[in-house]
Amino acid sequence: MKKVVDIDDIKPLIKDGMTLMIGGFLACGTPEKLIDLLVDMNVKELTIIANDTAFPDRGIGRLVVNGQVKKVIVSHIGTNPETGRLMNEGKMEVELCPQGTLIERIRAGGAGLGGVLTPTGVGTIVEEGKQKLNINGKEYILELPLKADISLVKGNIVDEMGNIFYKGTTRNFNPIIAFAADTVIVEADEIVNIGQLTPEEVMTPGVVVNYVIKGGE
Amino acid sequence: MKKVVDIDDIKPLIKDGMTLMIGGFLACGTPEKLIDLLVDMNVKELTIIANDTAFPDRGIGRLVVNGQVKKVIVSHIGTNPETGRLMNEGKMEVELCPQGTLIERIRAGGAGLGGVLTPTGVGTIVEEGKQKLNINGKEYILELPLKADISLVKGNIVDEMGNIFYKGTTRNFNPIIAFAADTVIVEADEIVNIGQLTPEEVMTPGVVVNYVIKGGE
Amino acid sequence: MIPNADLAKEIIAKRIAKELKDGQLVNLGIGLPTLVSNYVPEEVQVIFQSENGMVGMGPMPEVGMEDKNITNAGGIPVTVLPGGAFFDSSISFALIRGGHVDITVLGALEVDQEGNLANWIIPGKMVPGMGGAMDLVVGAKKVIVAMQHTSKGQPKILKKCRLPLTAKGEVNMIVTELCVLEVTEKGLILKEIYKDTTVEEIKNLTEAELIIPEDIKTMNI
Amino acid sequence: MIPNADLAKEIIAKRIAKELKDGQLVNLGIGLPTLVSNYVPEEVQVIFQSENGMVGMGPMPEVGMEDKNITNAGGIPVTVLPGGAFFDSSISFALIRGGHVDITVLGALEVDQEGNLANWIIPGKMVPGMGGAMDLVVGAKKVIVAMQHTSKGQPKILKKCRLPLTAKGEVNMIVTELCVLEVTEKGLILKEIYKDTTVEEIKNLTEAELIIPEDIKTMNI
Repeated sequence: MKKVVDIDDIKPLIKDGMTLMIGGFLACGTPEKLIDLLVDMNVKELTIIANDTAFPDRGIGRLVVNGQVKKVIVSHIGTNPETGRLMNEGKMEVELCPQGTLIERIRAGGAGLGGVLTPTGVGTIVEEGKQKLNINGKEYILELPLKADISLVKGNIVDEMGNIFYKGTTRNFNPIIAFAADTVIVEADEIVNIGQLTPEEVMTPGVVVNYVIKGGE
Repeated sequence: MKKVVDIDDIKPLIKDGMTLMIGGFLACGTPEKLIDLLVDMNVKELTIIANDTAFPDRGIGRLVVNGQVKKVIVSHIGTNPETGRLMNEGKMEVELCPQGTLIERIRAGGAGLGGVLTPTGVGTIVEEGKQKLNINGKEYILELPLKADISLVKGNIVDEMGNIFYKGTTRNFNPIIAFAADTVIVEADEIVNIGQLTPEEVMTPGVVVNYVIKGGE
Repeated sequence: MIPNADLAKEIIAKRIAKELKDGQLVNLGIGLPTLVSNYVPEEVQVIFQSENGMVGMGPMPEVGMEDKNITNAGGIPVTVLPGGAFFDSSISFALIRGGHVDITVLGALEVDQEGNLANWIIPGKMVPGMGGAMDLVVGAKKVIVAMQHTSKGQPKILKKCRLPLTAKGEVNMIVTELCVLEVTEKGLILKEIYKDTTVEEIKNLTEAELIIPEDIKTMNI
Repeated sequence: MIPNADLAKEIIAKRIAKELKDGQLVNLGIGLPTLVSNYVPEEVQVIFQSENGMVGMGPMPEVGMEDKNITNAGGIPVTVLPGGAFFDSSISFALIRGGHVDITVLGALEVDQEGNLANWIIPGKMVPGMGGAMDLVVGAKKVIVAMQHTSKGQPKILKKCRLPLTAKGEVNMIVTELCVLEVTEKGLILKEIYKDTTVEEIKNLTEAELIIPEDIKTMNI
């Protein structure tokens, strides 16, 4: 159960057509070295679940620009014109989901829930094709869980058991996607020995993490 | 917006018939000084939402023994024989809820969700009277949100803005109930100046906390 | 007389700043709403939330002092004030959807007399996505729309939004460079007007029906 | 010959300990299941979860070394091992319900040949509540029931549970002092029997139908 591996050991895990969740908010808290790996491998037909498609030259945006993405499920694409262009040309599918709903759907996937009822999107096109329920006189949309084959997480300090500490606003989607995939890979700014993170400092318990790789400086 | 107050300032907030959420798991992480206050005030007809009814001489159990409770919504009453006795005599209502469902219902209340779908309890008496939904061939129970008038939270280190750090397993229900009540009162082992908790150490943001009182030693 | 764009933004931001009360938790959208933070009175301590995962957001750092691990919802480096806190997106939106944010200030493409808001898509033209806006508008206790009164001379305050909605009936207040409107069950009430305009001018630049009370105030900026 | 209670518990705990694989996340119920931790082979590193909010639970502290802030799901002071982590109840049950716990070991009042389990209530007599048991049984990848084969001589392994259920069809394995049963779609398969018992004796003490394969093993403890 040695979790710290070389980035090359990750290669066999990633295949064309997979569904990946990737951490980060406009590339803050995105594992750029794992993105490098995906670009180098040139895996295709990916479905990406993440907050946004970042920028053409940063984060998830690079996968979009490189034509590796079949579909994205995100809350925002405005900072990456390439996403809009590919969408308009019918070359990439874009499912837009309100940010709070998206994170709840991922959380539901990781927590074994069958769905959640949210008031967000009621009366908008977001409710199209979805079941609505009236609870105590108020309308809610039933939003269904999301899961992935692999989650790519960025952590600042990660111990050898995979326990993760996030700095600042890099946390965002990372702790939630770490529960929602069959395989969880963490890119660490810094890898420390077991015991160097106190049990209270841990924000994602290592028990959900499969592999840890060392990120860039 | 001075949040640190004397415990006597709390008295006017608490009234007969209120619904209270109280933190703790078998009295670990329960605000005992606030329980003292409730016992002293002898407020009656309370509805208590919590993990359990603890022990006759500790935590929430003391309110049960003192006859102040009309109803509890909990996952477990086995450690407090008085709860069972009052229930059997028809003197107190007990709504038992699976622990994972209970915490999700409280979370839903605090997060503005209309409910969650859980597989827990399907095929048992827990599903009685509840709506069931079939999602992708699997059955789920629709569980509805819970909210309270007041949440009584126990924190280990709390700053003057109400930001909370919990040690060990005292965290349990505390961060979740802190989102789910109109008024949130925190009993702190230790009160520190603003800035002494780093933004990453904060486990419950003070923006949801209304009052902080100093707990026992 | 319609103030130019820069003055318009200043008027709007200054007026909205006066809505903020001591101790409130406030979320400001990207762009014009962000300017509101420049005009908060010193004696009013508000806490700014950023939906990517922070309360206690401070001003932008000085050049060279940026921390790439601390950004706002626009991806721009910011600072965190003492007493601030970081959290993940599920907690951030528990705060937002759960009614813990007192005020959200957002821009708009269109807003209407039923309190409907459209600000996330122009089909076929511009599809940035809704980001956190739909949750903010549904969840915040008070929703303030901050926008210029017209777009290329065309009204943006309509009888009924024509663009796809961000949320239905959730807007509480509209602040433009010309006036302050309160959204009520009866419709839009003209509460205040800018000193250099008239009720007539506002009516001409507004498609929505306006309720004109007798005691209209001059916008206090 | 039925082993006495102490020996029975030891047999059950020892046998279940052999089911644990290196790296697994394991939740042990209060009482008999807790004993399993005493018999985990040294070369097998498992991580114990406690549903009140911890992974990496260690043994009980020495007398005088208790920390009242670190307790297990029975409210008893325990320790946390290096590499452990604390979290709130919503995350604890996200782990449990979300399928992140590999094995849960629980006691039972009754279990039946359809994999149904009853362990939380005897109406009118004993109503402790389900605590986290319903979530654990539904969520864990593998559910092992640890219990003595009979209660006061009466079978506890039934054709159909009579007490209110904890969960429907979720049990994978039943370990008693007499045998190991695997729950399959076809019914209960008798996989192993204790050295001092016979298939006949087990049949006599079991209400459920048993599938008796040719290659029954002796329980390896």
